[in-house]
Amino acid sequence: MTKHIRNHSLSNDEVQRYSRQLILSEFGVHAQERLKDSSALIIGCGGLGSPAALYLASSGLGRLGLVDHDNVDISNLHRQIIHRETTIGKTKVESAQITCLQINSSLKIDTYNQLLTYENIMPIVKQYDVILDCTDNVITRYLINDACVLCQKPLVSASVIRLEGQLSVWNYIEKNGPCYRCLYPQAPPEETVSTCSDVGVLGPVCGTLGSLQALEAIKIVTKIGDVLSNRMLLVDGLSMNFRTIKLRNRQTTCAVCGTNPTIINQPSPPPMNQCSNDQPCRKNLL
Amino acid sequence: MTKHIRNHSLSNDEVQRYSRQLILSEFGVHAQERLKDSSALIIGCGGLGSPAALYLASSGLGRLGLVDHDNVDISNLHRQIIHRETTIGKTKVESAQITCLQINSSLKIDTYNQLLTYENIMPIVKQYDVILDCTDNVITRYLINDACVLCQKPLVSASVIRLEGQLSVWNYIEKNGPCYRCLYPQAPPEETVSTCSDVGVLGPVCGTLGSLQALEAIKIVTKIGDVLSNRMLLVDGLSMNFRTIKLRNRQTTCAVCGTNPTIINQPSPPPMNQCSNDQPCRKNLL
Amino acid sequence: MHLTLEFAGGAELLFGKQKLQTIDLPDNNTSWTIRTLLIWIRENLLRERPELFIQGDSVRPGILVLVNDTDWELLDGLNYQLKENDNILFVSTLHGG
Amino acid sequence: MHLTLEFAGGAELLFGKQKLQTIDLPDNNTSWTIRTLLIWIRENLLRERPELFIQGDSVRPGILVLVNDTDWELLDGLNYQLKENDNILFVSTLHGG
Ligand SMILES: [Zn+2]
Ligand SMILES: [Zn+2]
Repeated sequence: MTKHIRNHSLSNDEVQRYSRQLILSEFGVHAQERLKDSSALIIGCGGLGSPAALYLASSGLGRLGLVDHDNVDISNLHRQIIHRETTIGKTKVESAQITCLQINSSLKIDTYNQLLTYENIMPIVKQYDVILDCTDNVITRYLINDACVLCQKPLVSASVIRLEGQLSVWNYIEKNGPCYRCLYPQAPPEETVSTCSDVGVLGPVCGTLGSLQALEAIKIVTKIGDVLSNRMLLVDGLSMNFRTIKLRNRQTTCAVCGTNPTIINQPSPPPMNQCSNDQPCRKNLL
Repeated sequence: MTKHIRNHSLSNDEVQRYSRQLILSEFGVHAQERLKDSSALIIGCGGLGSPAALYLASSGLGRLGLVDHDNVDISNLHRQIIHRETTIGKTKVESAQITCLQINSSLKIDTYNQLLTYENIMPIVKQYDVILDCTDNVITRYLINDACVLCQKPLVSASVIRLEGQLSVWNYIEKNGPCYRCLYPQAPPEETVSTCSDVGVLGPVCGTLGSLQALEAIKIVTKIGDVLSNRMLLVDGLSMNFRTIKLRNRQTTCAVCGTNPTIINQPSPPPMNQCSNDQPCRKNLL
Repeated sequence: MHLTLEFAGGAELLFGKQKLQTIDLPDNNTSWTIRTLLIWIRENLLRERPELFIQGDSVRPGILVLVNDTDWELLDGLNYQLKENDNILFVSTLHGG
Repeated sequence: MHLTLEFAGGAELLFGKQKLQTIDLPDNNTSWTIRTLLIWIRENLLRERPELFIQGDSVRPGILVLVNDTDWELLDGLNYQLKENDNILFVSTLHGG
């Protein structure tokens, strides 16, 4: 098999470890090498970040960045399968790093135990080939989106709540794909936004979406398959309804990725809505 | 929240750990208690079994059975995220047990480091409320199916190869659902059957399907949502095509679950096909 | 005109938790558009807090409108002329992780 | 008659790896059924090893036939009369894990 392919950069250990990917006709040595030369940044080491990190760590990715400013809490363990009882109280990035290295001790991991801000995000995002949004609030999602557009990085974004999930790849230039703001130029009214802490979420739904995020990230960096850009996958775990919807392209009017962007040097908060009680909502949700 | 509900059997620790499920309106205390009183058997601790076990272990399930006769190998680690470099050479069931207990040290786990046979399978299957088929060969799938029908257990079955996956719940009596033999009364010709060792598989596809298996198992034992019976989910990770097909009901002519079954006391090998070279194929694939 | 309306991502909570309903709009001389459909929905279906679904003559930010699984932006948006048996999905964006 | 044929689960390997093709069956006096479609597929599309797709007048064990995403067993099976624009999916069962 790989013995017949000269000049590949995989060690014998790697050939053994990744053999089930190397023999995959859609994948093979070249995709494995591209993966080894690639890096991914996972923002959020929680419900979505856990499976995403586990699958990227085990896949042969060259370098993995992990961002989270939180510590492991017992209420995480019902779904955040990368953490352990023994890591309760540790930072999530350290906890996630431990598990990833147990699967793949030669994986290069960068950890960022910090809150991402309008000032610090771009120097971090710049260092990776693909970004995964595994966060849990509106403002951060706009922040990450803007940074990815400004740094020209594809953004694999998923979200989950209750037993539902959504997945899309933003800013996929190869397909003239939309960014998050192309679809949502304005933030939703605060009252319409639910969090997993408010209304709950079931673990396996996170597993499904997070695994798919890892899959999309791998497809992006190895250039195989049909990336989920200009499309969104809607998952309803209660009814087992899976639906793919067709999305608009990159919007020329978009504030960050359009032809006359107003967001140019660094990310910006999204236009906020009036709350339904007519008070402006400018909470710092970071 | 749960303080307002008297007479529930959850400890304070459990209330904290499972809070995101307890507040979920589709779930709540009663579903959590049903889960705590339930048991699931995962047959196969590999690509599918890894995420399935991790999510069932973390969910609050009362008792988890793990079956596998294999040891951890380095070629497993690209996708079998429950195993570790340090467990290479250990039995898979022991390796999986270690990780599950790290997430949930109070989970009751039974391990079966053995090959399932026509003689030993039913006494094992009888002890669990729901069975998950996470195995990798034809003969075992018929074996498990027959045992589940004869023991009246619902069977959450998934399969993966390359970047594709399939998922259905067999023998779901509540919906008069079909069993595996209802769809496939005859085994496929050996030459048409590929294994992950032959043609490969990508990790995150296993993550997606295995997570969905855990989800279906939870729905079955807690009686929430719409179980994927009489339906099959087809997943194509390369194109991101998700498709649900409508399946036939339980077949009156079925050899094991029909009105005049010929398979009555214990599972039976499926009718085998002639190989295309006209030689009978009766390999022992267990 | 017979249509299927679907709600997801939490939007269904404003419609008695019903994720799918079939409706029959009265035939009249002018054709139905998403714009007029929204007015009809507001008057006939919305049980709760209309401002959590509608803003001005459109849907509030964060709700995506799909016609037959296609982003309404690719069609005529509010002016899209509804056709018999169209499926209109209103999905609220999720943010949790 | 215009039809869409789809192949999945490895069945596409017998059809030049094409997962989807649209075909036009010649109109004749008798209607087309799955039975006659299979004969047509055998004669016109199958490039490899027909016995890996067809057995007798049906598909070989392990291949599931869907018409418009519905199990052919719920329809008329081999005798199902094809209609214009029907989607026929042939999916090979997977066994790996
Ligand atoms: Zn944009
Ligand atoms: Zn049966």
